[in-house]
Amino acid sequence: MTEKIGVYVCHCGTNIARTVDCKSVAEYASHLPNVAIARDYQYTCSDPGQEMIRKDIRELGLTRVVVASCSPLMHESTFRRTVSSAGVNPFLFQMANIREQCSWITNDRELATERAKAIVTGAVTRVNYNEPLEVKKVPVNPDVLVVGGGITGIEAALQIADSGRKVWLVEKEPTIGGYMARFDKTFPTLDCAACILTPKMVSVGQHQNIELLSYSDVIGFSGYVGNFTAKIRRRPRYVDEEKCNGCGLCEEKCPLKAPSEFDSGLGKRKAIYRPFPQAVPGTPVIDKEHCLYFTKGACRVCEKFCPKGAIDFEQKERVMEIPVGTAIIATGFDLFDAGKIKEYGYGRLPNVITSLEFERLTHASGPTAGKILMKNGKPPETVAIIHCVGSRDHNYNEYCSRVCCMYSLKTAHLVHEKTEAKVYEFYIDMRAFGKGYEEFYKRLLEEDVAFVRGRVAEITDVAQIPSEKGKLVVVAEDTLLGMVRRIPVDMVVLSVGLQPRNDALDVAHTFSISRSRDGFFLEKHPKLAPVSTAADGIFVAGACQGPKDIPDSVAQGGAAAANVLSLIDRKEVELEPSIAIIDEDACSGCKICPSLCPYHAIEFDEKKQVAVLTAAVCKGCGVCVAACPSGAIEQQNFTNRQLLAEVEAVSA
Amino acid sequence: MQGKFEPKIVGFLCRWCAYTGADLAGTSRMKYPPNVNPVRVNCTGRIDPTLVLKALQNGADGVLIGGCHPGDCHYTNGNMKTLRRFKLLQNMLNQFGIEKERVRLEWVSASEGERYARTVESMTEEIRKLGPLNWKRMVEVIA
Amino acid sequence: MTDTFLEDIYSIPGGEKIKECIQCGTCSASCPTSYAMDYTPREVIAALRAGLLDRVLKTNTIWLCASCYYCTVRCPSGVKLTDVMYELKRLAVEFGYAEKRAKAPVVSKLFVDLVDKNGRIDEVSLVSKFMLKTNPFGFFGMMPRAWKLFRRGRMPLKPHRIEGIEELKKCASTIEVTGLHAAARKTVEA
Amino acid sequence: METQSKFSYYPGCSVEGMNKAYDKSARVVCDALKVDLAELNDWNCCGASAYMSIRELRAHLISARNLALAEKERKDLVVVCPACLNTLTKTNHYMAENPQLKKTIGTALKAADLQYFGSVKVRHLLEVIVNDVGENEIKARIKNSLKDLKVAPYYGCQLTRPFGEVDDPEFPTMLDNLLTWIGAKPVNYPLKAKCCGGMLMMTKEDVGLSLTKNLLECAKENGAECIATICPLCHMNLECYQDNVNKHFGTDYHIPVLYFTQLIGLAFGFSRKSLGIDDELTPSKPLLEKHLEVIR
Repeated sequence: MTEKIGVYVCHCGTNIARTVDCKSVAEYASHLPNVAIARDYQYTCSDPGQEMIRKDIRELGLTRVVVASCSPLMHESTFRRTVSSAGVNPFLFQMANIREQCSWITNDRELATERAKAIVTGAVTRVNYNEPLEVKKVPVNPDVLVVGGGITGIEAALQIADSGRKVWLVEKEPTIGGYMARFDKTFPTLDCAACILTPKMVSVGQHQNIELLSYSDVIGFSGYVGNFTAKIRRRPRYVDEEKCNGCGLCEEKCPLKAPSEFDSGLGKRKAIYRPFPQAVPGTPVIDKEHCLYFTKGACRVCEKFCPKGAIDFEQKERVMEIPVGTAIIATGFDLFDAGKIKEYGYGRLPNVITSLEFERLTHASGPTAGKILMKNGKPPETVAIIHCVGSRDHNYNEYCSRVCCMYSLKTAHLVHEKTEAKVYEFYIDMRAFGKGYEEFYKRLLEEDVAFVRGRVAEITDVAQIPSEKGKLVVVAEDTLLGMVRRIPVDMVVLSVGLQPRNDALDVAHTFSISRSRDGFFLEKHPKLAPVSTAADGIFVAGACQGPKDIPDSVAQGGAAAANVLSLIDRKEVELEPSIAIIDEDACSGCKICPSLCPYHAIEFDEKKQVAVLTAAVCKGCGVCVAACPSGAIEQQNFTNRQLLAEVEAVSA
Repeated sequence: MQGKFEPKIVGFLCRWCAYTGADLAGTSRMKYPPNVNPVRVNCTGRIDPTLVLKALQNGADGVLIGGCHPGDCHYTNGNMKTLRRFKLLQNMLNQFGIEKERVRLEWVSASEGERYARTVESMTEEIRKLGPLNWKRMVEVIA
Repeated sequence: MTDTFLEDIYSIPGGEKIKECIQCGTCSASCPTSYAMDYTPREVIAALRAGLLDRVLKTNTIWLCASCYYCTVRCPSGVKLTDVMYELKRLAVEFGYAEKRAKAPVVSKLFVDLVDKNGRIDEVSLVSKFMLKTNPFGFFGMMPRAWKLFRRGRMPLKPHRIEGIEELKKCASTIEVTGLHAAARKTVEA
Repeated sequence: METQSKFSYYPGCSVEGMNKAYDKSARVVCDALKVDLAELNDWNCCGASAYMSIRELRAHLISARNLALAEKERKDLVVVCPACLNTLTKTNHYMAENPQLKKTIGTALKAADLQYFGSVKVRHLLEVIVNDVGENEIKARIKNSLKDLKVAPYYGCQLTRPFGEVDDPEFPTMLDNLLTWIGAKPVNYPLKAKCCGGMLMMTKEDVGLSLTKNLLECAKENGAECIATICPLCHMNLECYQDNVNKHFGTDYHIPVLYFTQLIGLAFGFSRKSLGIDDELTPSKPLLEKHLEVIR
């Protein structure tokens, strides 16, 4: 029976019509073999547009449909639903992309139209050979993996757990809380970070639906949407989480002090320690690098004093495999290494510190109990705050880190509040884009911080005039005056930017998701799918996708949770049926394909002497198809006939 | 008259990287010669050399294979398998006397719209210089 | 003509980068001599982009650039400002904008003449010519140091001429006028 | 020990003229270190910043001639003057990056039957001595310890800027290391890579003097007994203009300034004469007598 194909050329308003003569493309298509009807239409994806297609299917008895419009990544699913709602198998539909890769790339109307015709011909020819396919439905494992226990991961985990679903929350560090736990106050409201964060941390720790795996890393992730398996390495704490009651006696008794990572090295902690008092879990961890027992073979004081006998020097690394249906990646960010900008003297000039070090200084439970002090223990009389350190700079990170302007204002406020110091703030552009942010900027103006519009060129301890002696001289052009100023100060706070974590590449590989040019994880669509990724069932949230402040990170954590929950509540997901099929009769048993399959979906059946494929495991890459010397393997919806037809048509 | 010649290029693009990258180029309104007819596949690993030959035989002046950067393949290493096949393919085309510039394998990530645009641009120019591919003549020479 | 000048700046290697200048002032504050300039380097770029050519070409700014390249290595937008300054110097000289009393253009011209003549520079003729041109009295003022140097054999009096000088001239003649900034030259001559 | 790799040597105009001592000491030291420097035949002026300020293409052309000559020799080009380093390297880079430039210069060079393919690497002698010769070879030749002579290591601008290929553009360390190898004590010298004013000393003396003064002041403040230089122009400004600085600012600096090659030479036990020492206007004799075991 001959096919009746309907072709619909979309104007997409003027997006396509501006450079492609849609009318003539439709006219041209109408003469292609088996084409029963070809129309051009303003917005084919609109309701009337879709209705038009259904109507044609009903009235003209179309058997196959081609829509020439945007990228299949945009609307393929839309139109598949359209045709199937009118009784045509969704895989008898073919999309022709004449927008992203045709109308938008040129101003040459003639060429664009020619190209559009070729692309449509390809789709029409191909659709002739498309076969009706059944979409395989698989159940969704309702358990969720959340990677990263910063504020984003915490928010996501709690949202999901509260809905009654099980969450595995994996955190690298000994405690959750991330950067936010180390901050003092938060802009623009100035509420104390700990006060709003720690309650959330506690409920994570106590939540019956959250399995918290701290001091652990995800080292493998396999499977497909709804049915993944996460491989997790649990590093030894040398303290039994079950037995430990977090009394802290061990910490008290431990004789050895080491610099505290949590305090950015400004303070000390013991060799057995909790990063900070409200850590979750409250179980301490032994730092093997410093612990006397591990380094010198003697001590075990903690063991002696532990009332619960929770210390276990024999503890070994464990690897566990966890089946989950979905995953949220919230691995956060790294701070820019200020030492890279030599002319700022970080690491060379004692009182040049980073904004995070400042947070610890000003934090009530920090190394100075909240006092802002210089290395000599005296409070500064003048403080300079420097924006855009490592950001908006082609030598380092080209992007704007988005949070620095606001946290710099916060820094200024805290200095103003806690000291008598005169505060200078050096900025390139003041970016106060959020709710209440501009107001916060106004407030700081009123607190008469001296704002200097200019990027700091260098910070030097070489005095040119007596008043500069013994000071840090900040050199910048006051671009509003057109004058270079040398401002002597006691302390400089570098507002360092945010950048992708150093292990972002590994994480991307583990979960097979992409990264954008700046190295942050790539979302499916910057506007319409900000927390989805190209990999179904895997979501990204927070600063691992790009610099974000706390409100935005929390919002994304929630958004990712919502995405996950809607997936779970669908109970089952449809799998692209574009998997491989082996024709056992044609298989020559050459054993090439089993070795090629990256998922071990193909095994060799010694009895039958043929290759056998496990459909559920196949992901449809097609490697085996291309490799099979006897053409015994086909890929559904990408059969040789279909592809050859398309290729012949477009290259003719 | 060479100026008039518009090369016809078939582009086999993997849906995860190159195809998405190509979409991005369009979305960001980058301008480049509209000489590529994209053919979407899940993975470059699916690309059977016969598909490339078919394209050339049917009148394409060049073939662009676009996949994920090494290590970024959504199917772990399909792109690497393509790389190996590609080498063989090139030798074979070489024996047909087909210039190697006509068939290219390029890694383009989903965020490299610019890279895709520039690739197509340079490839189109190169092939424009080479002129149309006369497959029949080539093959007759062999026969 | 403004546009031609801008096009001209863009035409030097990396020159188009000044389009990306974010006016942050890093160049000015990195510049060891900006304190003595009429306009800071950043202002020169602003003026350039605003098409205020007189301002740009008449300033002492361009002649105070000592080519220390701090601006170039620190610029967050990758502007090769030192090179831009060279281009501005050339334009200023070429089109007679250069401030009459400015000494830098004079010494540069003498330098070029000497190189074109001998293929090498001998500091003695360069310095003495320069002093006589710019400030004859100063010339005697510096005699003491000159004498000391001479006594220490640090004042060779006969300039060295390279053998290949004629060939070098031949080469040079091929690019007498075909400069990257030929365009600008034409507009002015027209 | 076997000979280090051979180089074409490009002295540059200023060491031919007022700064012979630099050239002299460089040759002596390289000879001792078996660094084979063969002077590039009939080299011409690199053009420096002055030529670049008048004619761009010709400036590149005259640099390119030197590169072309060196390419004939199939050797890398070693310079002692960072300004030459900068100018020649710039032409090298820009010709590689910019086809139009390469073409224009290429056609021009043809007029002298020259051509340049871009294979030559231009290197400063300091970098060659530190990287190619290295610590052990140098320490092995010390005959005359500098007895912790406190030296301000002064790099100036153009060794590391703009290209930053051999050392950090803001805080280079190469010379510091070299000085410790020969028994001297490099003092903390935060202005080590700042500008001395260069040609401005001629064209805008007040600016030149104040920049040079900053350098002298900083050296003194940090307890330097002398300054080590790697650039003839910096050397000129710091050394010959020290009086003028004193006159102009009412200061009283008497800080000897020595080329790094002269310091190496002294440590190797060569005579002051053979290193061109005692030609300077700010005498170093008293200091050296105080410091050196043997003073010849």
